[in-house]
Amino acid sequence: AGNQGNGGSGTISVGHLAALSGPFATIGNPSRDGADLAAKQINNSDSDIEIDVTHADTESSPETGVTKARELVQQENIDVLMGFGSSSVAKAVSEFANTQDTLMVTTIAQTPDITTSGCNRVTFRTASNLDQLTTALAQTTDEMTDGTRIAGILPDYTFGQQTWEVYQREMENLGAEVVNETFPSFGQGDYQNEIQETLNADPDIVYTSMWAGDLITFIQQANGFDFFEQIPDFVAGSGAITDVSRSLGSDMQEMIAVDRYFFQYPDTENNQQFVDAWQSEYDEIPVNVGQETYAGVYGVLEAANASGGTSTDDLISGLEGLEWQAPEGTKTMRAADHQAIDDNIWTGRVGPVDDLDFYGFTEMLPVDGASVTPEPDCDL
Amino acid sequence: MSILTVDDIHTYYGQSHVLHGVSLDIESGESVALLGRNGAGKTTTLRSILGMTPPREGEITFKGEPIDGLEPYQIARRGIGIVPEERRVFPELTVGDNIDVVMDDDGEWSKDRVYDVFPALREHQDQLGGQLSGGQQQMLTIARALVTDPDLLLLDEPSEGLAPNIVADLKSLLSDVLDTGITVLLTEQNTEFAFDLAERAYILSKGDVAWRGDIETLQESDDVIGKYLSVGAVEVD
Amino acid sequence: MSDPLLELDGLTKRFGELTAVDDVTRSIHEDDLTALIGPNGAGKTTIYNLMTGVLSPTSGSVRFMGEDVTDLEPHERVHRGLGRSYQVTNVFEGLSVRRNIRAPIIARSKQRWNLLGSTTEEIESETDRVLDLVGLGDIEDTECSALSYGDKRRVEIGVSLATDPNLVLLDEPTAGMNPTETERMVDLVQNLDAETEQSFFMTEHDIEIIFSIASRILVLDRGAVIADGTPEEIRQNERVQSAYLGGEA
Amino acid sequence: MVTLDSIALAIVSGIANGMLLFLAAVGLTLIFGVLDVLNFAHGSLYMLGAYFTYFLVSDGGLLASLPGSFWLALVVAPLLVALVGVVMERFIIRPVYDQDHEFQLLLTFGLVLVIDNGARILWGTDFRSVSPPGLIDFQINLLGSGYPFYNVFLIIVGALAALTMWLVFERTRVGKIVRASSQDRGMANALGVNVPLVFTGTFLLGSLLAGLGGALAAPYQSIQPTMGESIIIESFIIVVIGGLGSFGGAFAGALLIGVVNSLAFLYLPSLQPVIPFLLVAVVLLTRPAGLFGKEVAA
Amino acid sequence: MTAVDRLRDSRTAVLSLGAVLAMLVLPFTGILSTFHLGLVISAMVLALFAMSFNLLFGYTGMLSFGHAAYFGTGAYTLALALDGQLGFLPSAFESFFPALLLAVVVAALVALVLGYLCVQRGDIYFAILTLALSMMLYETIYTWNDFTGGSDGITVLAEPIELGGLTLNLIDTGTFYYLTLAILVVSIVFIWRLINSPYGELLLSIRENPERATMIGVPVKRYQLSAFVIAGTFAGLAGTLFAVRTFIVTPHTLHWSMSAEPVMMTLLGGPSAFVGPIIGAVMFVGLEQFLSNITEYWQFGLGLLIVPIVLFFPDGLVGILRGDSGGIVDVRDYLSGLVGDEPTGKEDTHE
Ligand SMILES: Nc1ncnc2c1ncn2[C@@H]1O[C@H](COP(=O)(O)OP(=O)(O)OP(=O)(O)O)[C@@H](O)[C@H]1O
Ligand SMILES: Nc1ncnc2c1ncn2[C@@H]1O[C@H](COP(=O)(O)OP(=O)(O)OP(=O)(O)O)[C@@H](O)[C@H]1O
Ligand SMILES: [Mg+2]
Ligand SMILES: [Mg+2]
Repeated sequence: AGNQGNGGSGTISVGHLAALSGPFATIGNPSRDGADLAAKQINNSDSDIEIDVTHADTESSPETGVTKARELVQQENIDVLMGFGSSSVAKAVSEFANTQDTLMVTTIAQTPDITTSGCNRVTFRTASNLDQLTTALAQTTDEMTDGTRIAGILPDYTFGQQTWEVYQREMENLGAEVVNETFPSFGQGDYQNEIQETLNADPDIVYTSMWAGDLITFIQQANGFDFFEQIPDFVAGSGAITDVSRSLGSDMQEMIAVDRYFFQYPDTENNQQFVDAWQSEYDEIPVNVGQETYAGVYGVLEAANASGGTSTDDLISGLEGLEWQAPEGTKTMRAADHQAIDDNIWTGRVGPVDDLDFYGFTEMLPVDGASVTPEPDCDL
Repeated sequence: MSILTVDDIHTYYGQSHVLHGVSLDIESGESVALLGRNGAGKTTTLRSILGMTPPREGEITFKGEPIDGLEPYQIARRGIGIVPEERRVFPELTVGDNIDVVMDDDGEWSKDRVYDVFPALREHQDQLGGQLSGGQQQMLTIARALVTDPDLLLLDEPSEGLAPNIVADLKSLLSDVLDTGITVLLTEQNTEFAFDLAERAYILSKGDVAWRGDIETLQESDDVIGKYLSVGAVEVD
Repeated sequence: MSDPLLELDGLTKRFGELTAVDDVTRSIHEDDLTALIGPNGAGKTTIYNLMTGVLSPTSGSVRFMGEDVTDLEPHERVHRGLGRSYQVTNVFEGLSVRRNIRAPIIARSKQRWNLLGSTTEEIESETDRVLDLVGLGDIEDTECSALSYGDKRRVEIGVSLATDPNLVLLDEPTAGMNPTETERMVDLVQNLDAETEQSFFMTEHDIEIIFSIASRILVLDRGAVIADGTPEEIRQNERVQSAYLGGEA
Repeated sequence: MVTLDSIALAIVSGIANGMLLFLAAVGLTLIFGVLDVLNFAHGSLYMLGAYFTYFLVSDGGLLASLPGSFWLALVVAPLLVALVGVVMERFIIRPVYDQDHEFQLLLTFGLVLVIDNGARILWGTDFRSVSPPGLIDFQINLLGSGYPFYNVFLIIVGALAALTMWLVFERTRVGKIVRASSQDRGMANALGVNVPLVFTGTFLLGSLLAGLGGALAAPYQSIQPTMGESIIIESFIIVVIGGLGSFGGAFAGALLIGVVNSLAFLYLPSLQPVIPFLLVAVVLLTRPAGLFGKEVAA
Repeated sequence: MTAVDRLRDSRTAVLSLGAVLAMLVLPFTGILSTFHLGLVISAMVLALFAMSFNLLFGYTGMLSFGHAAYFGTGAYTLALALDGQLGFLPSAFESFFPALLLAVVVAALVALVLGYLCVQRGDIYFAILTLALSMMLYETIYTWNDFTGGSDGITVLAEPIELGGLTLNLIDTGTFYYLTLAILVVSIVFIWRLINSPYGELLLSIRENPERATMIGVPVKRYQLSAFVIAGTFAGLAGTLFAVRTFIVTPHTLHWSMSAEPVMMTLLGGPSAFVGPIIGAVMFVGLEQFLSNITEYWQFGLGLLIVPIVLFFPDGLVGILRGDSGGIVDVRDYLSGLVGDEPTGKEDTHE
C-alpha cells in the first residue's frame, strides 16, 4: 500500500467501504456520494494531488468488509480505506489496516472503541463519535426541557446499550432520574408493549437511539396510542432523523435530536457552496454522512498537503493535530487518539420547517465539540 | 368393440427401458388378467395406461379415442379406475372422506353400497386411512376405485394381503362388478384368483407380451405355465 | 420342552377406543415354527410392533429369552436376537442390494463403531452367504429403488436374516411374490428353521402355506387369541372357520 | 410494576401482533400442507404485498386519488401478489413438487435473492411508510387507556381469515379434495382429481394471504426490501409450533408467540429475544408434530 | 474388492495426490496474487465448513439448518481465548494452537448438548430444531454485551507463533495458506475414511431409512449424535480459521444466514459426491467475487443462477461435470412444457 512517498503531488487512491446494500444502505449510499463529490471537486481544482475513489460494498458484514478491504489494498493498491457503516466492520477493518500499514479513515461508524480501547496507529475518525454526540444531546435536553423523569427505549444491541449508558450517565449528572427503560430487539416490528409501559411510567422525557426502519415503525405505532400527545419531550439520539422524516411524511413527530450535520447549518459560505454543489450533482439535499465522508476526503487531502507526502506515514503525521475546514465547520484531529473534534455538534428541536417537505431544526442549539469530548483514552 | 387398445408402447423409468412394445386389446365387459413374474412389467403397463408413467412411444386408445399425452386425472375421468399395488389410501383422511373425495355422485356405486360389500369399512369409517390394517387399506382402495364409477377397472394384485374369507368375498364382488358391465384388467400373483375371475390372459415377460389367450387354454398349457408362471409347483400337500 | 423363546404376558394395546391387542398371554418356543393368523385388522402387525418395540404396550410385558425387554429400545432387542421383516417393504431404497444386506451384518458386529477402517473379510463373506441364501447374488449391485416389488420383498427378508436373529418375525413374507418365489421362500424358511438356531414366527394370509409349514398356529381375532394349536386342530376349529377361513378351506 | 390491567393489555397487544404474524405465516403452512413445498420466498411475497400497497396509495400512486384508497389497496395488492405467486408456481415450483424439501428450500431461497434484490433495484433501499386509513385511525377505550383501533382491526381480519379457511378446508368437499391431493398427489391424480389445478389454486390462495398480511402491515411497520427475510424465520417457527400444514396450528402458534412474547416483556425481558426459538424447541421436543399436528403411525 | 474398485481407488489416489501437490506449489507459481491466494484460503475454510455439513446431510440424511452454531462457537472460543477473556484458564490458551484446540473441543461439546436435543426428531423437524437452537445461541451472544461484545463482536489478533525456532505469522497470507491447507487435507482424509468405514456405512443406512436401521440393530440416535458431534467439531475448526481471517468475530457467525451458506454450497456442488461441497465452496467464493465486482446486486445474479441449477441440475456442478442429465426436469421438456400444455414428462414418484 501507499508507503512510497512522492512529495506534495500525485494521486491518493481512496477505497471507500460502506454498506451499499441491505438496510444500512441508507447510510452507505450518501457516504459514497460524498466521497465522489469531494474527489470530483479536488480533481477539477488546481490541487497538485488527485483523488481516485473506488467503492466496495461491505453488505454490513465484517467478513465481506475485510475481504473487500483486502482486495482494495492488495489488488487495487489503494492508499486510504474510508467509510465503514457499522461498528463491527470498522473494528475488523481497523485491525486489518493495521497489519497492512494502510491508513484507515472512519467517517461513519460511531463506536468509541476504535479511538479508545481498540485504537491504533493507522486508524482515524474524522467525525464525532457516539460519546460526543450523546453527551451533547444530553446537555441540550437539559437546556430545552424542564422535566426530570426520563424513560429510555433502546435497541437491544451494542449501539443502543452504549448510547444509553452515556445519555443516562449525563442526564443523571444533570439531576434527572430514570423512571423506565425497555430494550426492544433490533428490527422487532411491534412496539405496543414498549409504548404502553413507557406511557404508564409517565415520564417527562423519552429517549431513544432507535433509527431508520425501527424508529419509523415505532413512531407509526406510537401515533396510534397518541403517544406523542402524552409525552412532553421525545429525544432521538441516533444522529439521523432526515430519512425517518422523509419516509413518515405527515406522520412524523416533533422531537429533540442530535444530527452530525444538517444542511442548513452553519450559515456559512463554505456550507452554502457545499450544499449547492451537492444539489447540482445529485439533485437532492445532502445528508449527514454525505457531508462527513466528503469532509473526510478533504481531511486526507489537507494531511497530504501539510506533510508534503502521500505515504502512510506522511498522511498519519499530516493528520495528527490537523485542523481543516469542513462544510459543517472546523474539524480538529486530536493526535493522542485520532479522534476528530468538531466545532459544533448540531442539537436542537426538530419539527416542520418552511420550504422543506421533511422535518428540520425549528430551534438549533449547537454544542461546542471540545466541551463534550472526553480526555483521550488510547494507547497508540 | 374394444374399450382399450394398447399399441406397441415403450415405457422408461429415467434411462431404464422397461416396456419393450407391449400391445393389449381389451373388449368392453371382458375381464382380462395380466400375469408374469415379479418385475415383468405388469404394474408399469397399468401405470402407462393411466398416464402415471407416460410411455415414450406407442399409442393407447380408450373408448376409441387416443389418451396418450393426457394427465392421469383426465384419463381417469374418462372412466378408468385404479387399485394400486401399494395400497395408497389417503392416510390422513378418514375412511369416509377417502371415499367422498373421489366419489362420482351420479355413479352406480354409493357409499352405502361399498360399505355393504366391505362391512369392516363401515365399522372403521371415522378412522384415519393410515391407521387401518393392511387388509383394511386394501378394501378401502377397491371401494375408492368403485365409487369413481369406472368403465374400466385396473386392479394391481387386489387379493394381496387379504384374509381368505375376504378374498372369497372379493372374488364374488368382482364377479358382480363384471356383471354390471365394467371391464376389468387385473394383475395377480395369486393365479388361482386370476383363473377364477378372468376370461383371457396376457403373460408379460421382460417388458413384452410373451403369450396371450383364453384362460382355459392357459390352464391346459403346462409348458407356458411352467415357463412363465410355474404354477403347480407350489401346490402343497 | 425348552425354555420359551418369547413370552407375552397380558399384552394389551389400545388406540383410543379401539383395543387392537387384547390381553394376550402366550409363549413361543424354539422347536416350533409358529404362525399367527387372523382376519384383516385382527392385530397381527400391532403385536409385531409391540414385540419389536416400535409401539409400547398399554399394559402387559414382553420377555425374550428369559429377559424382560418391554422397556428396551428396538435396536437393543435386535441385538438380543429379535429380527423382523415388514409387511410393507421397507428397505434401504437408495443403497445397492449388497449394502442392504451388509448393513445389518455390520450393525451386529464389533465393526459398527469402526470409524476409520474398512469392512473385514468376515463381514464380506457373511454378506455373500446371506445374498446366496435369498438368491440375490446376481443383482447385488442394483440399487433397491430400481427393483420390482417381488425382488424388493426378497431383499426385505434378506435384511432381516442378516441380523442373525434367534427369532425372526415375518410379516406376510410371500405377499406379492410369484409362485416360484413363494415356494423358494417357503423352502428357505423351513430349512432355516430346521437346520439353524433361527426360529420363525410368521403371519401369512396364504393359508395353505401356513398349514404346510407351521407346527403351531395362533389365531387372532379382534386382538384376542381365539385358538392355539397344531394345523390339524386349527383346521377343525369352528370359530376359526367362521372368523377367518370363510367356511371353505 | 405489573398490574392486572397491564397484563390484560399485554395480552391484547400480543393477540394483535399475533394476528399479523398469523396472516404472514398462514399461507406458508397452507402451501406446505398441501403442496409439501417449504416456500422460503413466502416472506418476499409478504414484502411485495407491503410495497404494492405503498405504491397504490402513496402520492402519485394508482389509487391515491380515489377515496378509500387504502381499502381498495387491501384488495388489489394481495391480488397482484397472488399473480406473482401463480407465475412462480407455474414456472418454477411446479417441477419440484416431488423433490426433497432441501431442494425446494434452496430453489425458493434462490427466489428470495431474486425477488428481494429485484425490489432493491426497482425501488431502492429507502424506507417507506403508509399512513393508517383515516376511517379507522381512532382509539377505543380499553381498560381505561386508549388503544388504537387499527390493532383491533388486525385482530378482526385475522380471525375472519382463520374462520374462513377453517370452514373451507374442514367443512367442504373442496377442502377434502385439497387434503387428499396433499397426502398423495399421484393417487389423487390417478383417481380423477385435477391436481395441477388444485395446487395452483392453493398457491394462489397462499400468496394472496401473504399479500394481505403485507398490505395490512404497511401502515404498521416500515417498508423495506429486507422485510420478508425478517418475517420468514418467524413464520417458520409459527407453523412448526402449530404443526406443519395445520391452520388451527398456525393460528394457535401465532397467537402463542404473540402473547408469550408480550408476557415475557413484562416478566422476563432479558429472555425475550430467545422466546420464539425457545418455544419451538420446547414444543418440538415434547409434542413432535406441533401443537395441532396429527401423528400417523408408521 | 473387485478389480474395478481397485482401479477406481488408485485413480482417486493419484488424482488426490496430484491435487495436493498442485495446491502445495500454487503460491510459488505466481499465478495468483496475494489477494487471490486469500480467496483460495476463504474457499478452503468454507469447503471445510461445507464438508462438515455434508457429513450430516449427504451421509446421514440430516439437514442441519443451524450448522453455524458450531462454526461460531469455534470462532468465539478462539477469540475469547486469544483475547485473554477466559481468565479461569491457564494463560497458555492465549496462544494460537492451544486456543484452537480449546475452540474445537468447545464446539464439539456444544454440538453434543444441542445435538442431543436435535436428534430426538427427524426430517424437517430436525432442521427446524437445529435452526431454533442455533438462533437461541445467536440471540444470547448478540445481547450478552459484557462477555461477547454484543453485536460489535470481539476483535481477533493472532500473535505470531514461535514453533521450535520457526515463527509463524498468521497474518501473512502465505503462512496462513499452508496452515489452512494442512488442516483441510487432514480433515478431508479423516472424513473420507469415516464415510468409507463400517460406521459410515451404517450412517448411510440411517440416511436411507432410519426406522429400518433401528430394526437391523443400529442405535440410530446414538449414531446421529456421534455424526453430529463430529460434524460440529469440523465446523468449529473451520470457524477458528474464519475468525483469524476476518479479524473479528461477530454474532453473524452463528446467524441462520451463515448456516444457509454450507447448505447452498453443498447443493450447488452436489451433495451426492464427496467433493461436492468443496467444489460448491470454490464456486460460491468465485461467484461472489466475480458477481460482486460487476454489480452491487450480485445476490440477484446468484439467485438467477441458483434457480436453474436446482431445476435442471439437482446433482449440482458435480452432476454437470459427470454428464448426468438426470435433472429434476429436462430443459427441453421444461421449455416445451411452457409452450404447449404437454405434460412435462414428470413421473409420479410416490415415496
Ligand atoms: N421407479 C422405478 N425406477 C426404475 N426401475 C423401475 C421402477 N419401478 C419398476 N422398475 C423396474 O421396472 C421393471 C418392471 O417393474 P414392474 O413393477 O412393472 O413389475 P411387475 O410385473 O409389476 O412386478 P411385481 O409382480 O413384482 O409387482 C422391473 O425390472 C423394475 O426393476
Ligand atoms: N396407529 C393406529 N391408530 C389407531 N388404530 C390403529 C393403529 N394401528 C392399527 N390400528 C388398528 O388396529 C387394528 C389392528 O391392526 P393390525 O395392523 O395389527 O392388523 P393386522 O392383523 O396386521 O391386519 P392385516 O392382516 O390386514 O395386516 C386395526 O383395526 C387397525 O385399524
Ligand atoms: Mg407390480
Ligand atoms: Mg398386518
